Parts: sequence; C-alpha cells; structure tokens
Amino acid sequence: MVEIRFHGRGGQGAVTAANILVSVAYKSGLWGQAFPFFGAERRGAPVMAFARISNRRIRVRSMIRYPDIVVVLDPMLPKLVDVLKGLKPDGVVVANAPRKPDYVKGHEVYYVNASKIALDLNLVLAGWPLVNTAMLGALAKVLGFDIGVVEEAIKEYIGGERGEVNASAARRAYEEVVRCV
Amino acid sequence: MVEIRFHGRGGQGAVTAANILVSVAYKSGLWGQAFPFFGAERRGAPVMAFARISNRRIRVRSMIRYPDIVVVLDPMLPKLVDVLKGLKPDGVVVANAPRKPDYVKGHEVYYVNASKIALDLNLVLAGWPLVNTAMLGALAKVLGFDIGVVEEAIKEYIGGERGEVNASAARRAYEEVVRCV
Amino acid sequence: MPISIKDLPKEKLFLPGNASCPGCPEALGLKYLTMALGRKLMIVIPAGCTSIIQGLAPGGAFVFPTLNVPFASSDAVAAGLAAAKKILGEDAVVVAWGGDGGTADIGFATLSGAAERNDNVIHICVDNEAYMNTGIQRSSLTPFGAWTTTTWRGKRERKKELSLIMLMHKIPYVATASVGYPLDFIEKVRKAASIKGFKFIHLHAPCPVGWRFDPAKTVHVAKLAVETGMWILFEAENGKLRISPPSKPYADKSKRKPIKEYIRLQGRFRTLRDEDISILEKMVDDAWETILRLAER
Amino acid sequence: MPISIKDLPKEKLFLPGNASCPGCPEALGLKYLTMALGRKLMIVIPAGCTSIIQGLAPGGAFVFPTLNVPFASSDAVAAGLAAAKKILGEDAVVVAWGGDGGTADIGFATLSGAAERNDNVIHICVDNEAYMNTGIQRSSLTPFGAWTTTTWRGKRERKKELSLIMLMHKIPYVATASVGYPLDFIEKVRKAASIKGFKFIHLHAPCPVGWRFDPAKTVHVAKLAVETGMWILFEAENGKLRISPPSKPYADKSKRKPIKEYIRLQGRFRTLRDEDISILEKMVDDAWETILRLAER
Amino acid sequence: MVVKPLTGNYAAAYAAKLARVKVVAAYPITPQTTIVEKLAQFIDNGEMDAEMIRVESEHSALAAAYGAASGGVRAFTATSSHGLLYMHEMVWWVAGARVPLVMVIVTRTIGPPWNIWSDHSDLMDQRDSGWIIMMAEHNQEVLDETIKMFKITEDPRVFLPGMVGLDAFILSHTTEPVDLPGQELVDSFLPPRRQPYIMKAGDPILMGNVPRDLHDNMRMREDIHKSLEEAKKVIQEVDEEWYKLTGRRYGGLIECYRCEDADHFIIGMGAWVGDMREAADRLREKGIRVGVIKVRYVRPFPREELLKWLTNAKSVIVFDRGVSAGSAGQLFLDVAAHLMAAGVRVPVKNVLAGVTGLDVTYEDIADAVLKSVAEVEETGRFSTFIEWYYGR
Amino acid sequence: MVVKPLTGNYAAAYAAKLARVKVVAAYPITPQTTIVEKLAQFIDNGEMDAEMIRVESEHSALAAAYGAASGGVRAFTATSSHGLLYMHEMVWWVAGARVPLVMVIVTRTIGPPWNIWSDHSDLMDQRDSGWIIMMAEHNQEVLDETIKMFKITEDPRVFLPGMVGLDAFILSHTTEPVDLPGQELVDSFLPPRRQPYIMKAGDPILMGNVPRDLHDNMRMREDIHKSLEEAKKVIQEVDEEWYKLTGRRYGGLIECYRCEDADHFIIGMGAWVGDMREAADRLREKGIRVGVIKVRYVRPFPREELLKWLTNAKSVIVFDRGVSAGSAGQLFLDVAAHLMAAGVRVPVKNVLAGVTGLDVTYEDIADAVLKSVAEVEETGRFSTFIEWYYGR
Amino acid sequence: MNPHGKVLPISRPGPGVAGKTGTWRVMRPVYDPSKCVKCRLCWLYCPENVIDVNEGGERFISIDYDYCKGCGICSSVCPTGAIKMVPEGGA
Amino acid sequence: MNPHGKVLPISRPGPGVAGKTGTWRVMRPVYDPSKCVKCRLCWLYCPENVIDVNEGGERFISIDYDYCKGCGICSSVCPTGAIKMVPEGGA
Ligand SMILES: Cc1ncc(C[n+]2csc(CCOP(=O)(O)OP(=O)(O)O)c2C)c(N)n1
Ligand SMILES: Cc1ncc(C[n+]2csc(CCOP(=O)(O)OP(=O)(O)O)c2C)c(N)n1
Ligand code: SF4
Ligand code: SF4
Ligand code: SF4
Ligand code: SF4
Ligand code: SF4
Ligand code: SF4
Ligand SMILES: [Mg+2]
Ligand SMILES: [Mg+2]
Repeated sequence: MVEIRFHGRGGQGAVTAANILVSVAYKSGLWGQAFPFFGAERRGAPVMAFARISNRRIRVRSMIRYPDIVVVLDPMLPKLVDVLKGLKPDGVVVANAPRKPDYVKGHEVYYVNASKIALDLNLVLAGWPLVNTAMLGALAKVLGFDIGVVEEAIKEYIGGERGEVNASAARRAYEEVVRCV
Repeated sequence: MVEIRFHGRGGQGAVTAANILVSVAYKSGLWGQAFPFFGAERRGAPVMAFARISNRRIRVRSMIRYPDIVVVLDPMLPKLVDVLKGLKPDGVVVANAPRKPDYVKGHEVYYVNASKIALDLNLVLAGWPLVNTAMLGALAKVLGFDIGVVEEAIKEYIGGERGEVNASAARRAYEEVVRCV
Repeated sequence: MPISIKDLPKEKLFLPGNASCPGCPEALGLKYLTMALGRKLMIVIPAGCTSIIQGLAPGGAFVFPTLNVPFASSDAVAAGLAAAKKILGEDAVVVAWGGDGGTADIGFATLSGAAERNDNVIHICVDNEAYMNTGIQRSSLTPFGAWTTTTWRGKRERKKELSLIMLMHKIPYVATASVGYPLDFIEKVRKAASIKGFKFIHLHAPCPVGWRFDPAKTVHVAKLAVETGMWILFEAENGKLRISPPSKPYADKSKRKPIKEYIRLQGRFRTLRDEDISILEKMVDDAWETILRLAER
Repeated sequence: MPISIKDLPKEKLFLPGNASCPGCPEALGLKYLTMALGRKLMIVIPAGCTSIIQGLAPGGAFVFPTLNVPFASSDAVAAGLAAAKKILGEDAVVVAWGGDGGTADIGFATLSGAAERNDNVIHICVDNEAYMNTGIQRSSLTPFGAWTTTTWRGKRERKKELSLIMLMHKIPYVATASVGYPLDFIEKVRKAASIKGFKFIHLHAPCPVGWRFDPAKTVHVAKLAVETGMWILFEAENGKLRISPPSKPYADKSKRKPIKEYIRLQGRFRTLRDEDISILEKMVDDAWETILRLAER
Repeated sequence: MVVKPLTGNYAAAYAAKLARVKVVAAYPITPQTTIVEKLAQFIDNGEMDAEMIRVESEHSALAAAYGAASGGVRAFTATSSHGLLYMHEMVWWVAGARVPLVMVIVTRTIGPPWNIWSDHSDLMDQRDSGWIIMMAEHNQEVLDETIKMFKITEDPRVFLPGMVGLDAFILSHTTEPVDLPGQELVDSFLPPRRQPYIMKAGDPILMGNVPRDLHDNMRMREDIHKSLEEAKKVIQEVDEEWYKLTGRRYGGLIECYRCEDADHFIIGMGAWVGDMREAADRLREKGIRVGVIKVRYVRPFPREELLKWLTNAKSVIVFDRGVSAGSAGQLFLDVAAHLMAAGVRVPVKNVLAGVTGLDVTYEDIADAVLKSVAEVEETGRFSTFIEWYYGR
Repeated sequence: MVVKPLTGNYAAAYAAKLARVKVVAAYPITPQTTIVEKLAQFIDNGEMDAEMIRVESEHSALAAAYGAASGGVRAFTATSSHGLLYMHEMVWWVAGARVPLVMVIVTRTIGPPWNIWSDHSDLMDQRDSGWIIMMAEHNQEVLDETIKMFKITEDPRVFLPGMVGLDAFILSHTTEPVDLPGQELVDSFLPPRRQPYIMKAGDPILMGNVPRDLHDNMRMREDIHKSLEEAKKVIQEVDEEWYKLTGRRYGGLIECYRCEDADHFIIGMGAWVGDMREAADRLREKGIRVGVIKVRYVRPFPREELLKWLTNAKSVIVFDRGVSAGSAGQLFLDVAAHLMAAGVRVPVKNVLAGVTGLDVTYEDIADAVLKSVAEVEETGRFSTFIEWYYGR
Repeated sequence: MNPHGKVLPISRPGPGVAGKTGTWRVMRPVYDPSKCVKCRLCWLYCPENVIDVNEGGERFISIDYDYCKGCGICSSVCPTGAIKMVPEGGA
Repeated sequence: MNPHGKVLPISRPGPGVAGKTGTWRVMRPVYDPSKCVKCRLCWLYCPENVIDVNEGGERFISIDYDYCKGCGICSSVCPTGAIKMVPEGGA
C-alpha cells in the first residue's frame, strides 16, 4: 500500500487531485482511497489531502501519519508548513518547483514546474495557476501509472474543454517531471 | 384502608372534594390520597375522582377498581353512568338526592339534598348548584370525621367568604344526611 | 362570489358526539371547513384542542383523512403530504389546522418556512387566544390584559400581529376570518383552495372555557370582536389587501362599538383596569391604521 | 447623533489571526460590533460562520464573552442570559448574532417568541444570504435567482422580507444596516443598546465565497446593494419608520443604479436570465413601495 | 415545617420556590402544566422573587433556563414527553456545557397516538446525555429531591444538570400530605449558587468553540462520565445532610425494601415502587422472600449499590415502563449489562408493564413475579428473558 | 453496473436516486451536506424525478418526508448530530406511526464544543425509538444498504422506518470505488412502494388520535418491538436477494471476520471495523486468536447472532464510539445485557475510543486488545470493565 | 385498518366517539315550530352538528338529543326565539 | 478556566487562533505613505483588524503582515491608491 499526502492551498484543488487518483488506480486494476483533511477550508490557507493505493481493497481508514509520498502543489508552502512531517525515510517528494527544491534533504525528489504549465495552458483562477492536474501527471510518473489512463480519468472528472486542457497539463507534467536524489 | 369514588360532572368540583378530604384525613391523624380520573374534562360531562384513606402512609397508587364508598354528586348521573360499578358488596353509597335514591339496591345508602343546601346558600355557578362541599360534609358523617375539622379544611382550601359558606354547606349536610339500608 | 346559507352542503363530515366542550368555536370552525371543502379535505393537526375534539380511537368524529402530528410540525408534514398528492395526481386540498400556539409559537418557524417555499397548503390558524388544550396558558396571540394560568395579573405583552406578519411573507393569499361569520370564512377557504401555493387564514375563535363566558355566547362574542374593531376581517390576494364586508363599516372609528362591550362579557378580562382598556383601544386604532395603510387604495 | 470615523475606539476586541475567509463580511460586522459596544458586549452565537471565525479552542479571537449555542436557540439563550444580568444588576448588552439561517429559518420561532415577549436582547441577523458555514445552501433569505448548492438553477422563491416581518412584531426597534456602511450600523447598534426590550437589526453581509466575487470587493458589493435599491437601509423606533440617510436618495427610483451592475459582479447570479432580472426589478420596486407606505409621512 | 396536601406537581413548584430559583422558563404540556401555572402564580403574586420567561417552545424553555444559568443564577424548568423530546438537542448541550440547573420531568409516554399517561420512555430516552437523572416514588420525595438536586448539581465535584422525574398523574395529579420545609431550613441547606464559569460582560471567555485538539474534547466527555461517577458520593452525602435537617433519607442512589433476607429481587423506579412494596409483602405472606430495589438515580447508574445486593440473588426481575424497541427495557439493559460486567451469575428477567400508561396494580406485580419466581425455582432459569405484561 | 469513485455521501445520494425516491426533504449540516447537494443537483438537472422540499430545519425535514411517505410515496432524508437531535421528536413519531421511510445518518459527535468529527453518539441516541438502525463499514455498503433499507422498511412484516449510518469524513468524505448498480437491476429488486395505510382524500382514516383503551396503545408499542424482531428475518432475506443480483452479501445483522476459531472477540460497528480486521490480522500474527464481529444492525439487536459466536468465547471486548454517560458505552450495554439475559459467562470489557472523533488506527485497536487479552489470559477476568482509550 | 397483522395507530370515523354527549347537557333546547322563520341560522351555528333541516317538513328543524350538549348557541342565534333553553330533568 | 478539576469547553482569547493567517496571503497590500490622505478608511474596513493607525507617525498606517490575509479590501477602499496589491513571493 502506498500512502500519499498532498499539500496545497484552499481553492487549489488538492482534494480533486486525490479523488482523480482513486479513479486512475481503479482503472489500473488497483484500489484507491482519498480523503481531505477536513476543516474550515479557507481560500489561500494551507490544506492537505490524502490518498492510499493498494492492490487489494483498502480497509484501514485512519489518518495517514507516515506517508510514502508527499505532493507539494504550492512552491511557497514549504516555507509555511512542515511538508516533510512524518514522511518515511525512504519516502518521495513530488514538488511543483522550477528547479530542485532546496527544502528537501535526504529524500528522493521529483519536481516539475507545474505553475508554468498551468499558466501556459491558461489554467488560472483569480490570478492563480491551477496546478492540481499537472501535479497528478507528475505523480503518475512516480507511481508508474499509464498517463493515458490519467488523462481519461481527468476528462471523466472534469468534462468538456476544461477536461481536455487539464488532461494535457497532466501529460506535460508527466513528460517534464525530473527525478533527483 | 378506605377507597372512595366520587361521581360528578365536569365543573362540579368532585376533584376539589377529594383533595379536601386528604386534608381532613391528615388533620384527623390519618393518611389520605386523592386523584382525578384524568381525561379531557368537559363542562357537564360525567367525571370521576378518587380518594384513599388509611391509618398509615399509602403506598399503592393504582386506580381504584373496587371502591368501598361511592359518592354521587349529581342526582341525574345514575341514569347516565353505572355509578355502582365495582362497588364492594358491603360498600356504601353517599348520594345527593332529595329522598332515598332508587338506583341503589342492596347497598347501604346515605342521602342528603345537597342541591337544595347549595341553592339555599346561593352556592351556584352558571345556574348550577355547587354541591361538592355539602357532599363532603355528608361523607364526613359516613367516615366518622369531626365536622369541625372538615370546616377548617374547607376554609383553608377555599378561603374568604366563599370558604365560610362552603363550610356551612358541609355542616348542614353533615347534619341532614340520612342513612338507610 | 358570495354564497348563501342555502347553498351549503348538508352532508355531515364532522360528526355529532365528538369531544368538544359545549359551545366550542373549534368545532364550529371544523364544521365550516367540511362545508367548504367536502371530500377533498385532508387535514393535518398539531397538538391542540382539535386533537381531542376528534374523539377517541378506534373511532373518530372526522369523516376526512386526519393526520395528527407533533406540535411544531404541521406545515412541514402538510407540505410533504401535498407533494405526495401532486406526484400521485390526486385531487386533494391539504389543510394544516393549528391553534394559536401551534401556529404562532412553537410551530412558527415551520409555518414561515412553508410560506417562504410557497408549499401548496392552506394553513388555518384557529385562534382561541391561548393554549386551551393544556388548560388556558398564554400564547403570543393572547391579547394584552387577558388572564391565563400563566398570566395571573393579565398578559403584559400585546397580541402578535400574526396576519400582518404573514402578509409580509408575500404569499399568494392571506385572510382573516371569524367563527361568527361562517359564510365569509367558507368563501375564503374555497378561494384559498383555488389558488396554488401557500395560503394563510387566521380564524378568530372565542372559547367559552378559556375566555370565561357563557357557551351560548360564542357567536355573539365573535361578532362583537368584529363590531368593536378588535378583530378586523380582510383578505389579501397576491398582496392586494381588501377589508372584508363584515368589517368594512368599522374602518370608520365612530362606527365601532366600545371595546368595553366585548371585554365585560369575558371573565378573562376581569382584572383589566381602565388604563389597560385605553391601551387596548390604542392598539385597535394602531391596527386599523396599519391595515388601512396597506389596503388597496 | 451621527458619529465620525475618528470617534471610533481603537481597542481591538476582535483579534487578528481569526479563521474568517479573506474579505469576510461577518468579520467586518463583528469588528464594528465591538466598536459599537466595547466591553459591555456579550454575544450569543448560533451555528454559522461566526462559530468558526472565532477560532479554535483553547484560544479565541473574541475579547468578549461568547456563548456558542445550538442553531435554533440563540434568542432564547440570550433572553435567559439577559434576565440573569438584570437580576444580578450587571451592565451588559446581550447580543444574539445569527446568520440568515439561524435567524430566519431554524431559529425563526425562537426569534419571534423573544420579540413577542420583548426580551431585553439585540438580535443582529448577519445576512450573507445563504448557509455559508455548511457550504452555500439556500436559505429563506437567499434572493430570487441566486445559485446555491441546493438551487443549481437559481432559487425560485423570493427573499423573505425579514425586516418587515420583524417590523410587524411591533418591537421597540427594528433597523436594517450593511457592512458597507459601518458608521450607520454602529449608530444603530448603539441606539438599540439604549432601548429596553427586543431590538432587531438586519445586517446585509455580502460574502465573496458564497456569492462568488473577488474578496477585495466586499465593501463595494455591499454599497452597490444599497445604491441599486436592492437593500434598503431604514430604522423604526416604536414603529415609526424612517429611511436611513445612505438609502434616502434611492426612494426616487430614477436615482437607483441598474441592478445589473450589482448582479454581474456575482458569480451566483451567472445563470440569471433577462426575465429573471425583470422579476428582481419588480421585487425591488415592490419592496420600496411597501416601505414607503409604512414610512412616517 | 408544615404539612400540606399537595399534588406531585405542586410539590415540585414549591421546591423550586424554596430553592430560591431566580429564572423559570417553561412551556406548558400535560401533565407538567400545573407546575408552571403554580410558579407563575407565585411570581405574579410576588411570593417568589424570580423572572418567568414564558417561552414559545420547550427547546427555548431549556435554552432560556440555560442562558440564565450560564449567566450566574439558579434556573429551573419542567416538561414531559414530547416537550422533552423537542428540547432533546438542548438537553445534550446543557450537560456538555457543564451548567448546573434543575429540570423536573413529569414522565409521560411518547406518541403517536397522543396519550398523556405515564411511562418512563421520555425520561429514559435522555440517559446518554450526561444529566443526573432520578425518579421519585411519592410527592414528598419529589419535593425533597428537587431541592437536593440543586445542591447536587452545583457541587464542584459534579457541575452537571439534573432531572427529577415523577410519574404523570400517578404522582403529578395525586394529592397527598407533604411536609413542606421552612425557607430558613432550605436556606441553611442550600449554599449560594456555584458553577464552573459565569458568562459576564468584561470577562471574555468563549464557551463551545471548536477544539483544536480532539483529545481535549474526548477528555471533556470522559469528565462528564467521571463526574457522574463522582456524583454518587455527593448524592449520598446530600441525602445524609437532608436527613439531619428533616429526618428524611432515602438511601442515596437506591433504596431497598426487605432486601436483607431476600432471594428474589424486583427492581423498578418511580411511583409503582409503592405497589411493588405492597406486592413484596403479599408474596412474603406466601413464603416467597422477595426484596424490592428502588432505583432512585438511574444516572449515575448505581452499579456498586446493586451489585452489593444482587450478587447472591436467586433471581432478578426488572420492571420497565418503557422499552428500547428491538432490544429490551431501558432499565433492564443497564442492570443486566452491569451484572454481566461484574461477572455476577444470576437469572435475570425483564417485565415490561405499564408501558404507554396502563394501570398496574400490586396484584399485577405480585402475579407477574409469582409466575416468574415459580419458573426460576423450578428450572433455575427464565425461559424467556422478556415479558410484555398486560395485567391479570 | 459501473464502478465509480464515490464518497460515502455520494453513494447515499445515488442510492436514493436508484430507489426512485419521490420526495427528498433535508436540511444541511456538516458532514451530511453533500448528500443533499448531490440530490438537489440530480433533481435540478432532471436526472431524478422527485420533489425536493428545502425545509427550514431538521424537525421539518423529517416532518416533510414523513408527510410525503404518509401520502403514499417513497421519501428520503439525511442528517447528522445536532440535526438528528433537533428532529428527535419526529424520529419517535415516524416509528410510532409505522410509516416506512429511509434516513441516512452521517454520524457526528454532539456538542458543545462544536465538533464535526465522527462518533456514534448521535445515531445510538435514537436506539429506543423503534427505527431499524444500521451502520455501514464502507461506501459500497452505504450504497447497498440504503437501497436495501427501502425494501426492508416497506416489507409488510416490518413497516417501520430505517436509518443507515456512516461515519463522518471517514466514509462521508472519503472517495473509493463503488459498484453502481443499474436502474433496471434496482427496479427488479425493489417492489413498488408498500405501506400500512395511505392518507388520501376521500378515505377518512384518522392517524394518532387518543386511544380509548390503553391496552391498544401498549400493543402498538409491543408490535413495534416485535416487528423489529421480525425484521431480523427480512434483513437476512434481503441480503440474500441482493446477493443474487449483485454478488455482494454482508451476512445480515452481523458480519464475522475470522471468528471460526477465535478465542477473543472484538465487537464494533461502522468504518473502524476495517481497522479492526487489520488489527485482528496483526494480533493473529502474534498468535492471539482474535475474531471481529461487525454489528451491522444495532436495531433490531442481533442477540441470537451474537450468542452463536460468543457463548464459548474467552473474552469479549466491545469498542464504543460513544457513551451513555454515567453508565457505559451504548453498544456495550446492549451486548452485555443480552449476554447476561442468555446466561452466558464470559469476561466482557468496554473500550471507549474515538469518542468525539479522535482518529483511531489499527495499531491503537491492536494495542488496546493486546493489553486486555493479556490480562484476561492471566487472570481470567478484566479488572476494569470500562477503559477510555486515547491512543498509544 | 390492519392489513398485515400490524397494530396501527389508526381509527375510522363514527358518531358518538365521546359517548352519548347528550348526557353532558344541563339545559335542553326546545324548538317551537310555530315561531320558526326557517332562516337556518340554528343549523348553521350549532357546533355539534346535531340540528337537521327538514325541507318542507312540519317541524323545519330537528335536534338530535343523543348528542346535543345543550350549549345554547342555537337558542341565542335564533332571531325569533323559536328555540328555548329549559333545565334538563331534575337538579 | 478549570477551577475544580473539571474539563470544560471553555477558551480564553488570544491572537492567531487560526495560526499565522498571513500565510494564506496570495497578494500583499503595500502601503505608500506619500499618497495617503489619512482618511482611515482602510483601518475601518479591514476585516482582519490588522491595520493600525499611527496618529502623527511617519507612516500613518501600518499593516500586521503576520495576520493580513491579503483580501485587498484596504486597497479597494483607499480613495487615493495608497495601498497596492502585489503578488506574494514566487508562484
Ligand atoms: C412539543 C410539545 N409541547 C407541548 C405540547 C403540549 N400541548 C398540547 S396542545 C397545547 C396547546 C395548544 O394550544 P393551541 O395551539 O392554541 O391550540 P388549542 O388547544 O388552543 O386549540 C400544548 C402546549 C405538545 N403536545 N408538544
Ligand atoms: C440543528 C442544526 N442543524 C444544522 C446545523 C448545521 N449548520 C451549522 S451552520 C449552518 C448554516 C448557517 O447558516 P447561516 O445561519 O446563514 O450562517 P452563516 O454560516 O451563513 O454565517 C448549518 C446549516 C447545526 N449546527 N445544527
Ligand atoms: S377549550 Fe375552548 S376551544 Fe378547546 S374544546 Fe373547549 S371550547 Fe373548544
Ligand atoms: S463563507 Fe463568507 S461569511 Fe463565511 S467566513 Fe467565509 S467570507 Fe465570511
Ligand atoms: S344546544 Fe348547542 S348543541 Fe344543542 S342543538 Fe343547540 S346549538 Fe346544538
Ligand atoms: S334559527 Fe330559529 S327561526 Fe331560524 S331556522 Fe332555527 S329555529 Fe327557525
Ligand atoms: S489585505 Fe485585507 S486583511 Fe490585509 S490589511 Fe488589507 S484589508 Fe486587511
Ligand atoms: S484608505 Fe488610503 S488614504 Fe485612507 S488612510 Fe488608508 S491608506 Fe491612507
Ligand atoms: Mg389556542
Ligand atoms: Mg448565512
């Protein structure tokens, strides 16, 4: 079982990303589970979402305290919250960053400039790049999912033209994501 | 323990009579308990009230099904309801009636013309003689209570001039009540 | 269209031998209601005297479907019932029949909610100006000065202006009525039944037991309320307010009988002092003023 | 007596770092409330955004006694609290601070009851026109046409005329206010505090999250509501109704800005069709008509 | 001290007056109504110095009483049946807020159909909420326990609200002599109001905002439970104190009747315990050694007290006037569960009688017990654990 | 049949849609809200042919659903916590009226303080009322059981309303794959609406007027109890029928996990049963033979089913996410009482965990069980029958 | 009423659900057809619904004394005094 | 808070109960004293209560960035454009 924690900001779609991941997992013959850290989710406020992926039906339902993967949607967040908290020693960070993020020490890192991808594709809400689907593409790479499946899941979830654009954001990130240790 | 059932009409004060009886009993060194047959008590409708008297604290609280004494406040009632229902074979009827009431067969009867006493004393409500205190006087005779105590209890309960009048109604009935078998 | 007494149906859907007190205004209202709506009537009843009047199970004095419901719930239950009847395509008029307590106190949020949603229900508030079923306690519709078993020296607050409050809900139909004016009431019920959405009728119902008057006088007291101007009959369709014929003369203050005539018949006003009567008079004038301001010109 | 911005107290009884969303109108209202009443303020809060805004225990952003209470209970709790303060002879102003849902829906019977009893409480309805704390569901105060998560094609019913309904309760003080006009609101709160009995203030509170506008525009949208005539500022002392200065010009229909200006700023009205806008316009005209009828002449 | 014939309801009203309640908030409902009427009369006549808030519903009745109590004064309310159910949300709230106040419950069954007679389903329906809950057997106990409940609830070891239950009509409308203590006596017994916090202007505390750490919240809930456990001692103490002043005591959480040498135990609460005593006497005349345990306080549940008596019983029969439908009688569930938890081995049986208000006589009780005891004596066990008893 | 990732709340909304509910009446409350939103969306988009009554409170939500159901159509509502408490009077009423309808409860703790997390006190607080009450472990079960609940409640042997519970957030806001049956399948499974009587114009019946003879009323209450007992069979049957159509069955009233050879039993209900399974597996790795009993239906209480497994157990540990303050956990009280009534002799213990919403992991459960089992293995009994467990 | 063996809180209508409510009567309305102007007001206002109109009958109205509670409303609304209240039986 | 060992649902006020809410900020208000006409509107309308007025100070107003959520109201109500919203950090 892989346990994943997403860090984002209220309004950025971290929960959506986690939910779509469940779809991707199921389409890939796996089981998935996604849940938000619920609270008063204020716009701009740091928020979290969680997901589990497993090859059999997942029955545990407690919070994820020691994730295998941490996904950081907003490059500013690591300054504000401890995104690495509880990350397993062999855990992985998937970061939205233009270059290797310096806040990670001693963990495997995948990074991709998701903000740029979003801006390029005009995925913007109130001046804000919407990076969640791009980050999902990057995560798919880390988890070894077929990006075609990810695109399909995104399009099912979002629908219409916006679904298409989000799907290509995911694909671009999938292709551009850089691994380093 | 003596168990008593009062028959009257809604608005006639049968419950009041039962309540005052508790007072009389207590003042006489006995224990008393009184309760109405509760229901929607409509004016004019046949109603019942109950009392128990005992020389020790009364602990039973169920309905009285087999009374020792039945008190009939309204001379018309026996035509409408079975006032003798459940009355013990050696039970007693205390009736408001100008003469020996013919609805009683085989029971000891005490009767008094309480309506007349009430009218004489101008104890009237909406054209109706208020006979409850007079009947209490008659009942006191049957139970062997001191009529002075009865008067005292009535005056405490009712107060003012109306209390006085009611007390004298009781005394008159106490004096006028006739026993026959 | 005015109806005449001869046109009224004779079929008895409200049966004799029920459990109302002698001279009961709620019984009167129920009887009129059956005359107005016949077999289309379905009634939803929160706790109140009418819960008792209908009589003991397994019998019942009502020859129409009767749903007894918790005290605060009547309009919501009625809304659900009306929705079901619509879905099933049945031709029914759903009436929520609440006392002043069930309508204006504990059930008031429910009423207001159904009004705002414009649920297809007629709410009739049968207003005997106190909680009678529990033995005469004050309600928000008890008038200023009236004795009840929770206001031993007379109520100090005014009667809530329920019908104006409902008028401000901007529902399609609001009316006041009185058990003293059955034809007016029956007409209003029928009109309400012909309109889709939420309808509110406020039925004044003088109660001999709670108001302490001779049961033979129920109709008389009801009429006096109108003749003194203490109770104003009006109706408002889509917000257009018109004074109803029985009340029309009393828009002119000089035509109104002195409210003392109304008051002195009622034991509940026994302790009213003269200054209280002036306050009541002032309240009557105010009520008329507001109504006339709001009336169609 | 009009107050000026310079006279306002600087003491912060509403603390930074609270949990309101950026640009929150309830936060604005709370801040003004502390400015109006200072250390005499005691607040009773039914469930709603303000339950969250105050922040997490064992801390809190409110430097005044704050009693959180069940959703339907605020005015009754406040009435009890006010009674206790009276008995203990303490100098306190008890405010029940409810959202549109807590005030006009689930808590409406409670409000109406306290109003009728004339309990010594100020009820402030902070009206963001939906259940925001649970994620933007319609309330009775949601305007016609607005999208919410329970009205996906826009609400079909009109906004309940809450302040007129409260006016018809004949309480000593009723006022409307807006977070866009803080001085007006603060004056009204202070006036209410000076009056014994039940006071009702209806505070319009445009919410960027629920109405879908840029949080920087909260004040702007609030003002537009007044300038288009969609929100009418008035006050009524002992039933005497006066239009408040910010709204005065708009009694004249020609002075009002087109309501489209107000509507197009808000995502919640995205699906509004032209005929819906006409309906809304008609509602605005009606509201003005009623208010002007009731106003002092 | 004077003796006055009083109904159970009037006894409750006098108790509130004697406790110097400052705020009464109540809404009428049969059969509670005469409590409110009497208090209104006391207040309107100036015999009682209190505010009466004539609320528009029971939810508001408890809300207003709670508001007053939070503000620092003694507050009182009373209700029944649907009224209690309608205020159910507030019932939980007041306990969670740890605000002491006293509520009298005139127990009445729950509809539909409408029915005003007594059973205990309304009161027992509140048993999870964190309130102290007791049930009186007679009018004297109504008066005594209502006064005592103020002392118990305001004890710093407790700080929880409390309910005093009495059976509809069987007590509420039944008149019997009641010893009415003098005001000075009650004043000497009841200390000035104490409570864990007071809402007052200028003292900024926040009650009830969302906890950052859920552990804190769970500890609050545990503390309610633990405080109820602590209340056991307080109830006992207060019973003794009252005894010193009045000569009346009831044994604290439970009261036993002829238990010392009993083989078989009947357990019940409320007014019919009187009839149970009578039944026990009759059964003993037939040679069956029956003891009666009256559960006075059902919350806190008198686990230890019951175990003391029941560990070596031959059988235990719990009479319930209410049922947790689809399981068993509410009192039975508690009794049986705690016996089980303590590892006690004794046949237990649940008799459901008087449910929805049927009149139950001591003959009925004796009859039901007789049959049950016969079975247990013969077979050592009960063949059915639950019996719906409609009378002989 | 398609598989869709759904939250528990959406699963409930889809179930109501598939059951062809005709009237939805609901009031928002976290965490139930998304059920209502989803249904509003279905209806507003024309995907579902139903009326939505957007009521002003929960009391009215259940009242309106009840009115619709009385009028002859399938009705649905959902709520949580304070919403459920606020409608408590109606909860009793609907059962008393014998009107089938289905309500989903997203379980949430009760305030103060305000707190939106899951415990079971709100749902369990309704257990006396006469409703069928079940609690789901995962989103598939939410969907399946909500559909099945219509069939169960409308069965002429039952004719009672039913609640389907799911844990706040743990299920309600957690997305996982759910097998969504097709409309035809559900149509073939669910017969047209049946109910004991229908209110319709021209057919004069009176519902709920005062009974002349209280025996009739007591028989109504007994019949509710008995109908719940009868529902046990219906629940079993419906489980099988659904299995035939979908391949999914849950064992009826309870579901057992590794019970066959178990010495020690953990009992619980709701989402954390998944974690209990995990805990059992881990404990078995340590050689402790643990079985898990998931109580699916708590009303009717699965007395016989539990007895089957527990009669020869070495110990029984009931996990409660809620407490009847001053006594013990609600589920524990039921389990222990029925074991007692059946004369079973086994050490029982109550662990109170996750109360007010604390996160409980399978490690926590394993830890609590491990310690308890160690004690019972050593001493043959539990030294304390109740433990408040806050995590390791 | 009880189609599936369930015990339901359901009733069916029938007269006299509060018993023979005529027994409540203290005063009795007595009709004098000679004074009657057939206005039907007594019929309209009788709260008990116990007055019947006999179109063309000798006695235009009739009262069902089994259930008449003797409230006196008919008498008080009768414009001609055609209904008089007289004391019921003895007392 | 807890005078008798009871665990109460009671809190005491303090700033930052929702954390350093300045972290929520996406846009940052920047004050230019040279344009300021000291009207105090920003102070009045800031919903966070994070603007302070420095009577006679060089910078008439100051903003507490620890808690300013960046809503932009101050900027939008400022009559002179003395407060500008600029993007916060990278993004
Ligand atoms: C929740 C609840 N509270 C209280 C009651 C008790 N109750 C029954 S009827 C009634 C008074 C009804 O008054 P109103 O609505 O004016 O009707 P009326 O009896 O006057 O016809 C009350 C308080 C109840 N049944 N349910
Ligand atoms: C009895 C009850 N029902 C529902 C809720 C859930 N709830 C909490 S806040 C809220 C909405 C509040 O809306 P409103 O009063 O308008 O205040 P706002 O959140 O908009 O400030 C709801 C429905 C509750 N807490 N209690
Ligand atoms: S109390 Fe009044 S309203 Fe109620 S039944 Fe009697 S007469 Fe009718
Ligand atoms: S949703 Fe609106 S009212 Fe609620 S806290 Fe956010 S901005 Fe304020
Ligand atoms: S006395 Fe009353 S009940 Fe009898 S007929 Fe006349 S109006 Fe009807
Ligand atoms: S009211 Fe009098 S005149 Fe009119 S029909 Fe009746 S009896 Fe005849
Ligand atoms: S941006 Fe908003 S929170 Fe920050 S100072 Fe300006 S008004 Fe205040
Ligand atoms: S609003 Fe602008 S001009 Fe006015 S004080 Fe603030 S910064 Fe200065
Ligand atoms: Mg009334
Ligand atoms: Mg709102």
